[in-house]
Amino acid sequence: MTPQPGFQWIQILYALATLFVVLNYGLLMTALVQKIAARVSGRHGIPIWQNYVDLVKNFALRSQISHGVMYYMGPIFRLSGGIGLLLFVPTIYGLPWAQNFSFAGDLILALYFVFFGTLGMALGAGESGHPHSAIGVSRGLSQTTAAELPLALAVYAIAVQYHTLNIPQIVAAQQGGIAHWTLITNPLATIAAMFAYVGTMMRAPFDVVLAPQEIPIGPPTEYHSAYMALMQTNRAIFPVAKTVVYMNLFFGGASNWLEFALKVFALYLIPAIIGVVHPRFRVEQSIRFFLKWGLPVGVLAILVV
Amino acid sequence: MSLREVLTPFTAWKHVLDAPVTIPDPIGREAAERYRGFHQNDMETCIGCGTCEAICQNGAIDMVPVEGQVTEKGDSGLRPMIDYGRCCWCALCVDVCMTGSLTMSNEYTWVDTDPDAFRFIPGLEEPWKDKEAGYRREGGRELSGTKRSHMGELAPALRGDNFSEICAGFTREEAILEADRCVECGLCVATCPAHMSIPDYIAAVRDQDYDRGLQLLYETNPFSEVCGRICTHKCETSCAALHEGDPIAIRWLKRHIIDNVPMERRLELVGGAKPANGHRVAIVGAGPGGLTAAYDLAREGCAVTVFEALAAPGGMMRYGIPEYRLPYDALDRDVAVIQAMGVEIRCNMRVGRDIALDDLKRDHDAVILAIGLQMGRGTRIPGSEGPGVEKAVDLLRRITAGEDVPVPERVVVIGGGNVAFDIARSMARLQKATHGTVGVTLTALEDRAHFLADAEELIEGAEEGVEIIDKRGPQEVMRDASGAVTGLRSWAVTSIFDDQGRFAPAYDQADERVHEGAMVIEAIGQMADVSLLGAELTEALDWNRGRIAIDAGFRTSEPWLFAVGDAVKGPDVINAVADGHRVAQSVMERVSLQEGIS
Amino acid sequence: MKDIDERFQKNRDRTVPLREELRPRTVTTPDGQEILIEPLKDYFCEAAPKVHPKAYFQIVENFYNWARANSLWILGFGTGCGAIEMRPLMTPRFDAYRYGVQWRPTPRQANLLIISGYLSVKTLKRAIRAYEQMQGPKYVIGLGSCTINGGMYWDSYNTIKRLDAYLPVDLYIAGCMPRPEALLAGFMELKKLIRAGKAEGANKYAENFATYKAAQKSVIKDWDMPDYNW
Amino acid sequence: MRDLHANLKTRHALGPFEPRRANLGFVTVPAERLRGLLTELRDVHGFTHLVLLTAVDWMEDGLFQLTYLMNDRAGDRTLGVRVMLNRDEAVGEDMHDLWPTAATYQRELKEMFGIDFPGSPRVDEEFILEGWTDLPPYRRDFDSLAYSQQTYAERPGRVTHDPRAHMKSKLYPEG
Amino acid sequence: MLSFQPDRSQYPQPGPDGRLEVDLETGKYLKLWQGPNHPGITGNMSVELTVCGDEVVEGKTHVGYLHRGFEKLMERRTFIQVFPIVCRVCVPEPDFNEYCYAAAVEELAGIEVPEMATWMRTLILEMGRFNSYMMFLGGISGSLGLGLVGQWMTYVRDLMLDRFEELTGARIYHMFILPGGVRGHLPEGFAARMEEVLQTAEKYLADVDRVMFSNSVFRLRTEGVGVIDPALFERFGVTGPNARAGGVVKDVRKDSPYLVYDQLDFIPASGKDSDIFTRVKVRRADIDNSIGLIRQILEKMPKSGPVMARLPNVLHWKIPRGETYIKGECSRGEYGYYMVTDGSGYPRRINVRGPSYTHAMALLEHLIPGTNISDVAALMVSLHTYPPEIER
Repeated sequence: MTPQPGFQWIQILYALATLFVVLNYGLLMTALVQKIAARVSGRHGIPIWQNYVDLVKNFALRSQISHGVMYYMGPIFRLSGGIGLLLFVPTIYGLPWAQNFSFAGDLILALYFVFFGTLGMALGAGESGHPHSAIGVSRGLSQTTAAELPLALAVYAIAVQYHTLNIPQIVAAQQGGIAHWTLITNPLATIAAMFAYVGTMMRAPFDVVLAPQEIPIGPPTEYHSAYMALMQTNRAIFPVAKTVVYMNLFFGGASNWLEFALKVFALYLIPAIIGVVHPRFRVEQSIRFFLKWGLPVGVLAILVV
Repeated sequence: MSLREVLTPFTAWKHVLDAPVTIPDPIGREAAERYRGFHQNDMETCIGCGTCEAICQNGAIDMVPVEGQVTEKGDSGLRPMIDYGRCCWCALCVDVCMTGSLTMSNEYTWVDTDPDAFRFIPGLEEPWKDKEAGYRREGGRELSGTKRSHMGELAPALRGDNFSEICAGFTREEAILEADRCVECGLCVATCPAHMSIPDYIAAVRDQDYDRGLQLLYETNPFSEVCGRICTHKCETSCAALHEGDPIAIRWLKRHIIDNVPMERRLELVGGAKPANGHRVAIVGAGPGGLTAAYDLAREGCAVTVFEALAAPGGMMRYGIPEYRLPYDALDRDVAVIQAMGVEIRCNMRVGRDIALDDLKRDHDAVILAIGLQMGRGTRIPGSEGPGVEKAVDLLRRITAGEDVPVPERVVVIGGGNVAFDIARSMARLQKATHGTVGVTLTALEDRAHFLADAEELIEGAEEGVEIIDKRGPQEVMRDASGAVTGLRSWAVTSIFDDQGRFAPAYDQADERVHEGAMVIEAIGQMADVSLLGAELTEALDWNRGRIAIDAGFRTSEPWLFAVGDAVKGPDVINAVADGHRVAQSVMERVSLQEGIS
Repeated sequence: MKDIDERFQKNRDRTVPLREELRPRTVTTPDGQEILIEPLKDYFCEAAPKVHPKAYFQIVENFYNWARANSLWILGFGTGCGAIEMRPLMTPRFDAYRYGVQWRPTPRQANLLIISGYLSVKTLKRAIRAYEQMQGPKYVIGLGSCTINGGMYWDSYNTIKRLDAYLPVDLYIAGCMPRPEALLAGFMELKKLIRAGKAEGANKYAENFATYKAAQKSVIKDWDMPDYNW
Repeated sequence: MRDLHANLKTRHALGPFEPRRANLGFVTVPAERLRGLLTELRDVHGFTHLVLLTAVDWMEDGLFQLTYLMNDRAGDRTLGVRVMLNRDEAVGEDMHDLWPTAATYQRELKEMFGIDFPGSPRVDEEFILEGWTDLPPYRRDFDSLAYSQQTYAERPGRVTHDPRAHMKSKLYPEG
Repeated sequence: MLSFQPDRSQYPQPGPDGRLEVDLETGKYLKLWQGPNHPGITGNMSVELTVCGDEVVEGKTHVGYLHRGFEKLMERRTFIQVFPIVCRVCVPEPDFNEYCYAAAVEELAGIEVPEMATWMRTLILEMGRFNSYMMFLGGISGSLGLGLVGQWMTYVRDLMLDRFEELTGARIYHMFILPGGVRGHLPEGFAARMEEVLQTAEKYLADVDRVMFSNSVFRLRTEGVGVIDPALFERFGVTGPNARAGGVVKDVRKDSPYLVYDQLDFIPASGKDSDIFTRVKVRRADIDNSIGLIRQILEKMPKSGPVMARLPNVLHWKIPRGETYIKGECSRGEYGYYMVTDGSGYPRRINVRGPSYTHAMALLEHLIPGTNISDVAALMVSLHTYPPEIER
């Protein structure tokens, strides 16, 4: 177990550096996964740097309209959810400057941030007044809640397993080879957590929240220009941050940037692999799915521990 | 939900390793061979008939004048301009194009910020102008008929020994079929000397509205019976349908209209003349030019008297054209309509013999000379003076008049024009009737392709047994000791015109032939008999190369005297009719001017 | 083609009655103020957009333009037949994504409105609304003959003839309908225009708003539409 | 088909039978007999499928022709039942209780021809057009091109030339 | 298991005029518009939904966004001029319009079409049907979020479009079937290249079977959803694959053979359950039919012969007074042209009977109430509707 460093001002710079790395990694990786998915259809897909261009473009748009304060706050909440999540989990195990503020947070805080962005978004999108946003929000909240249930149970299971909620300690406990990973030591909890992971990555079959064919495109329907750019930034950071949490909890964390990149990519690819070949569930079908398959596995994981 | 079912969808991921099927550089990818892309137009072949415009259901085509394209007979000088703000690339314009000039390339990329840029004239400078690939219609022109409708004709065996009319004229069904082929472009109108409303009266045939058709005919031509049979139909040479098929049988359609309106109905439709205006006009010669002028002037209310030297009116139409081409009763019907307008025709009144020109001048406000070309020209080759050598016009006149003409068993005709064929085929008929055999040889300077006569004359002449020998230059009429004609000696022609384009035939003297025959008929042209003018007037008038000089209004240098017809202009009936209208107009101008003065 | 009946005169007298909630009315606000609202003017069609200046530094504007050019987000609104040729663009054969062209389901996020052919009056109303919902700089491409001069529906009583009277059009692509390849060529041309700073349709629309509105109103009689129907 | 016609003729006061093909024919029925005929065709003779309902404007005769095209799939027979309505006050009989789809046709006919069908659901609602203020457009006295020219801006600058007139102006302007 | 079935008795009931009394002020209901600008809608139309939670209580189809007044425009055009515009009535399967129009004109004008042309027409129609089904598979999978199938199917359709282009000279609007015949012969080597496309298609379709039809999520979404009671078929004018999916084997190609269908060998696909899944499945089976038919046609058709009958001069073509109805089986059901002529050079009236007219209006409005919002798009797509043929 590594000694816990206390807070130093330099860590803010370090955290910003991590953020920068993660942002770029996120932008490139999501593009790469899109390209891979496009390959299955038989095409090339977007250029790898497309996300950057889109980001600049959206910031460069000249006009924007607002639907009120909460509407304006929506993307900010969303982004702070993503950044918050990232900042309170260690990105690289053992790399001092990539520990962020993990000393200060624990798993509960991380879970809070996962929800924080969603809730903020929900409020903002609700304010936009677009019925599609409203439906998307209600779908999103109910589906995320159902999807997070197995995760909560899994977290409970590993908390019981490792006797801590401190993420660095959980990561530390998994060091020393693949056999120490939660994946091996507690496969049921991992499976339960993966239900939640796949279920919240907004990919088929669990993307009814955004389903363009039904409610184009759900909560962000009314967002545009810089709001959109903020959300795009979040879309690069948040999945990576979330994946980092899962990686830390179940897949032994990462001890260097290469391992980080590979593990996050591999984890991120899982929902993509499933998503490409599946249509989406209706919202009540996905809830039922989580309750029917995810929940028992989570319960079982706790029982096993 | 079996495990199998859960897993099978993932098999799709095997495609992740396949190479993408994306076209690497799709922009400007070559379209299919027959792709209907942007239009091309062969400017030289296009005749500007506007059929593409007519069929375009999008109103996408405008016919516009194009620099470098000249308006001439058979080519309006207009070219299609296509609005790609309208076009739907259905290619009906290509399918219907009369000449096949309009086609489509397989180019399809045209991006522009200016919406007005999408109008263009294909064939000028578009980048795909010469592209080979693209839509071409399969087969020929199929959307409007290419084959001329059938018309009944007397078979050669049935017509060879008599002067019955050869052509039966269209039946209704045939006429409708033929009229249906017309695309109403109107290119023919400019070519017709009288500018008859050809597309309109063809439309009348199609609609079976013969009354309207007849009125249209009489607007521009009182000789529809005649022109419907023997018109030189220059219109058909500029017919748009000519380019990928037979031209519309405009002449026969005209005849079809007149055939289908009975005489009394004609008078009713044409209507009466205007009230008399007190002017008196004398016309010398009852040929097509004179009678047309007479018709117009009579309708305007003038008192018109026509003085005809021969026994019946019609001039060359009666005495020049054989009956098998133009039956006399047909001509009579046309003349009857003219007479019904109040025109007085005094036959057997030769001016200068039976009445003096001065008398006419005295009694009338104006005098029109329409004396035609009554005298045949001679070849002036050795032996052409004397018995046994005849002028074609004289012979034809005598045949019409019912006089006896000598019919030897073998006859040689010199000349390749319609008159030569008329006499050759007339003589052939007489020979057949008299001797049971035909022995007519026709020699001409021109080669077959350039005969001045109509193409069907050659065909029908040959069918009737006339031996047609082209490229022969007459050298001498051979006579035996008694002075009787035995034949014609001729040399082969190597060229007819010299370098400057002047008439100067050159011969290959080695290629000499003798055409046997007891009579030689010269049919190489006619000239006017102007003796009626008298010395004083001949002196006073201006002349132009042996013809009375006239201006555009057919006025001679003497204000009271006008001249029209073959004598001053020629060369055929329809031109005479057109000129007849014009001279009538000039006369009207003059008499109304006089009215103003008095 | 049948000739026009010269006697025909369009009925200009009748007007379409406005839906109740679109009529001007006074409402009393909670704090007791009385205000006059005219829904049609206030939030349907007469709220004039602003003219937005370019970035102050040319180099920044150029950079922005580069980004705008390489990230064309198209509104997935198939207004007419031409929409059928957009689908191949999104799919393997032509794959427009590799050129930075993507489709967005909502006008708020789209920059490029493709009018894929003829516009019936009913769709014109929605197209205008979609266009006005888009954020500038925004671009309009007219596909095919119909947007240029009416195309094959030039004599139809229900389609407009020239799009540029009602919306600022940046580019036209000829064809009926244009092939995907021509569309791609059009996108490339539009990119050039954007990079050159010549695609300022949004500002043009704002500057000439009154003219455009007058033209739109001369055609569209009934401005009634639900808040979120495009 | 002829047997059928003979069978129905007197009871429904049918007009003469007009065959088009072996399995397609048309017949005219007085407006007041329509419902009885259609019901019998549907329920007794197997013409269960209403293929289409549309109108033809015989403006010259002052009539609207309604055509009910009925199909008997088993027998592969199609019968077009024609009803003539007075064009000035055209009112057709609502048939949507026999075929719910008829309501759509009737709505269209009301909008496009101005033929009313009292009792048909939503018959007065706008169907295809929006904010239409002129004559019902499918009527013959509505001129589409004239309306279009009077309503929509057209791109100016197009000029065309008639070849015949152009040649006259170039070659023989005087006559 | 949890029940998501709401209490239907709370929903408003339609009044006698078919109108639903919905009080939006209560906040209980929400108006939701699908379309016209909406990725879940096929083409440019819209469905106005009144929803209560996720459940739709009322659906109204709104059309007219694509209305060009075809039936009016046709009355203004001569018989040949109508030919280019008819195909525009239905974008994804335009050839059917060309065939129906041409056949109607030929029948009224008494024109005999050369045999070769009838074979070519059948070929074109089957190719069009194939393409239309490709669009359908793409649409239905897209509406359920399975974009992959749409990508593949559009690719295969593109390959077929290449064959269309090569044969007819255009990609979408072929304008190939002209009154009197067709515009050209098969290009050299066409059959071989067609075979290549068919084989590629079969390969992709095998993948589609795996990804779509054996996909549990797809089955969950579609089985038992959007069931049309076969008893309603006649009343709602349901034809084609929609009817066949309910066990009523209606197929004009068999019932009333036209062109050369009586010389071809095929069995129309059918099903029993009449739900979305069966409708998709039936169409999937019909694709195999089409592929087989294309092969048969290419094999059996004459190798040469005229393709156009002799037409009168089309610039003033008049057709005697008469009326007729020509129908055929397009990919969506019975497609027909009702044509009346009055002896002039213009049609008196042409009425286009597209299957979508009944499917997307009365039938869809009947089916929508009670479904989930998520299913509306799939339901509509599964009926295979194309708005242009509703409003024309």
